[in-house]
Amino acid sequence: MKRRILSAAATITLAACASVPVVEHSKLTDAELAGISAVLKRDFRAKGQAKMDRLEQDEVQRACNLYADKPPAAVAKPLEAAQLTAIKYPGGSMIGDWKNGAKIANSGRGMQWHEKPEAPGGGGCYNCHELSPKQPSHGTIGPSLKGFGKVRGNGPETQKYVYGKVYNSKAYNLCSHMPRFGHTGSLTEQQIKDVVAYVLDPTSPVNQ
Amino acid sequence: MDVERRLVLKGAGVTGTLAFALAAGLLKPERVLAAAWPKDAFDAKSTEDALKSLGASSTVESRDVLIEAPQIAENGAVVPIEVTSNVPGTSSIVVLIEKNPNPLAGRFTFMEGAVPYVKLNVKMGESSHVRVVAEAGGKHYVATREVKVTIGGCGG
Amino acid sequence: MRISGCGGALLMALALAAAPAVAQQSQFEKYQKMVAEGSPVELFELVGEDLWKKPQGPNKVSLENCDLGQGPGVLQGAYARLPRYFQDVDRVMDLETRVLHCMTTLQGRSREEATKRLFGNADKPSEMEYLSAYVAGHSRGHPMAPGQSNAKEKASYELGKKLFFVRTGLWDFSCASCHGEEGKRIRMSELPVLYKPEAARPLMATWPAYRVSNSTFKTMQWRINNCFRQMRTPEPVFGSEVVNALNMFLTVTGQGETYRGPGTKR
Amino acid sequence: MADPMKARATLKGDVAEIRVLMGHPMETGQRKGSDGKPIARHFIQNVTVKVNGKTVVEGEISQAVSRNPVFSFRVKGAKSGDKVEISWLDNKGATNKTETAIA
Repeated sequence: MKRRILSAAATITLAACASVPVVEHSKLTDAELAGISAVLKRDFRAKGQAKMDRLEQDEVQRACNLYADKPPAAVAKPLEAAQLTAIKYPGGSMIGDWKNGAKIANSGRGMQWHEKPEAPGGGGCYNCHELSPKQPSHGTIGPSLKGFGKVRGNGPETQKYVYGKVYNSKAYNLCSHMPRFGHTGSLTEQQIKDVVAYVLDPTSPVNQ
Repeated sequence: MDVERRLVLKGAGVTGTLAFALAAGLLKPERVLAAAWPKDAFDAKSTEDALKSLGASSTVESRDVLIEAPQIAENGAVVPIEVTSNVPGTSSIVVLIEKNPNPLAGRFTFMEGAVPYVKLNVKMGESSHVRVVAEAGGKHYVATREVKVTIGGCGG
Repeated sequence: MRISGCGGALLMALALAAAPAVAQQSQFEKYQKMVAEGSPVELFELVGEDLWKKPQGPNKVSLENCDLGQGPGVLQGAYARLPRYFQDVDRVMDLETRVLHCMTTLQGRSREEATKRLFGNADKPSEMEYLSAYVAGHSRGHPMAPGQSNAKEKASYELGKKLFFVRTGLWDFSCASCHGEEGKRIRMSELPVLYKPEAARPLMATWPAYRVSNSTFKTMQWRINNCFRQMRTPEPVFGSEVVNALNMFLTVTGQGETYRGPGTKR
Repeated sequence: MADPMKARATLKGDVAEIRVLMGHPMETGQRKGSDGKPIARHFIQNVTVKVNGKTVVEGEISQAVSRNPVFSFRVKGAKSGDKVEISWLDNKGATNKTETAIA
């Protein structure tokens, strides 16, 4: 039946399948990226805490856009190293309060134009990651982190790794989907420590 | 059926009449509605109390009461439920959401050829059993079904 | 479920490939099907009709002579052929952009007044939302066929395609960050891979839509705006080239599907 | 604008399927407004379906019914052209009704 409708409307739709080009995530040239940046700046307006500076492409976004999220190592490595150097680690233990970390992991709030800047933001961890087995409503964009601390332990190196990953995921994988929560000021030092605790603390439900 | 309710809702002109009566202060809305709507049953905090209030405290399970509902509902704001009673002589169907603060969601009375069937959307605060009670010949037949509720979305 | 054309064959292949996810998937499918069957979406078309025919603005005229691309006053199939190029403004417009244009030109309303409240809520849906429901309803049964012949239509598609993949905003997201890989979810919400026809077809054939999580009617301009909010960018201007280009890209990707909206979404 | 309402009735064999849509907020009383104050409970309590003037279904419902309620009912022995009339009454005393013919 559908075919009949299609053929009747063939003059307008052409062949429905053939006319839809296969879409690939293509690399951009400098000029193309500059053009898109200009269009974005023209067509967006600051609203609430979401100011226009958020459209400025930093070197990380730029490299990912130019290379379709797959920059060659020669491009990615130095940029990752620079991101890593810029991470500000807290002194001493990086394990905060996992109970507060659980709240941050569950909250998808923060940094949006309709929200008050002073309202505490979340990390939205569950949007993408599985963590506690008690929270079945979790996304799958990122890897499962269930039992992460049980497998990896919670020594100083692991603490530093998890803290760094939450602070700036791009230091480890330049075009990671994960936001740079510390680098962008989206989570505070204490909040990141609490998330680290949620992932690593042996008493956290993530590790039960 | 109670007579007062029939009077209140009878005839095409009733809306006008009722509106006039309300406007003229002849009737207090609460009084009209109390008569038309089993308040005690709807205010009940448990399924048992709600059913007791409706005179249906003793029920028997029945395969002839059918509940069609999704096992998992993505959003508790709208949970579609379709209910049919194949118990002969069914005169009314009651729908209860056990975990809701007031479990009774509705009672439907069928007459003049109406099939004991209703489809509606209900709100569910959390995963819960949905219980349906059909009344036929003064007896009450029950079926239950579990619906899990998840809440999606990001951005808080 | 309707399976047809090449999209359908692909869908089936995908369903087989994604076997482990099928149990969960089918449960949501049942929910979505039952919700769609019991949707109050028609109420929005009903109110939209009143608003379409209501004289408004300094010119005290209705929108009944609005030209949505098929000639003044022609509603049948108009939505299914949007976005498209409009010679009178020398640019590509989608449904809402064009309706806004008619409000300012035909009715003589200021853009400021007409855009004061574009996105409503459950307590008070917006005029634009009601109107979108009414107009889109007249395309049921028409195949989705956005404009693609004019140079500006082609440019709009190309821009939309690039925008779909561009990382931007405070959190470095692109549309593809969430809608770029098969079988992914945010929380329990399954994410359609929107640059692939098999995912875009059923979706674009059912927007605009009654959205259960908002308990009200939502439009494509809103849908794109709301994605950018969650991407932590500034706000895209209503009816701007960026939003139209993304809508064009998605609609072309989903073209050929018979329009069966306004739909109902989770 | 008054709350919209719409009904449709179609015959399948000798059973009429009646579908009705009602614009109504169905406030639970638990929701808070933008001012932080709870929004008062406001919901339809009674739904009446008539065919050719005779009441066939009486529904008593609570705030647990979803916003913008949609119901389906079935009536046996109905004929094409029969008049269907559906009305509601809410807890604030407001009413609305709509009519359709069985198609």
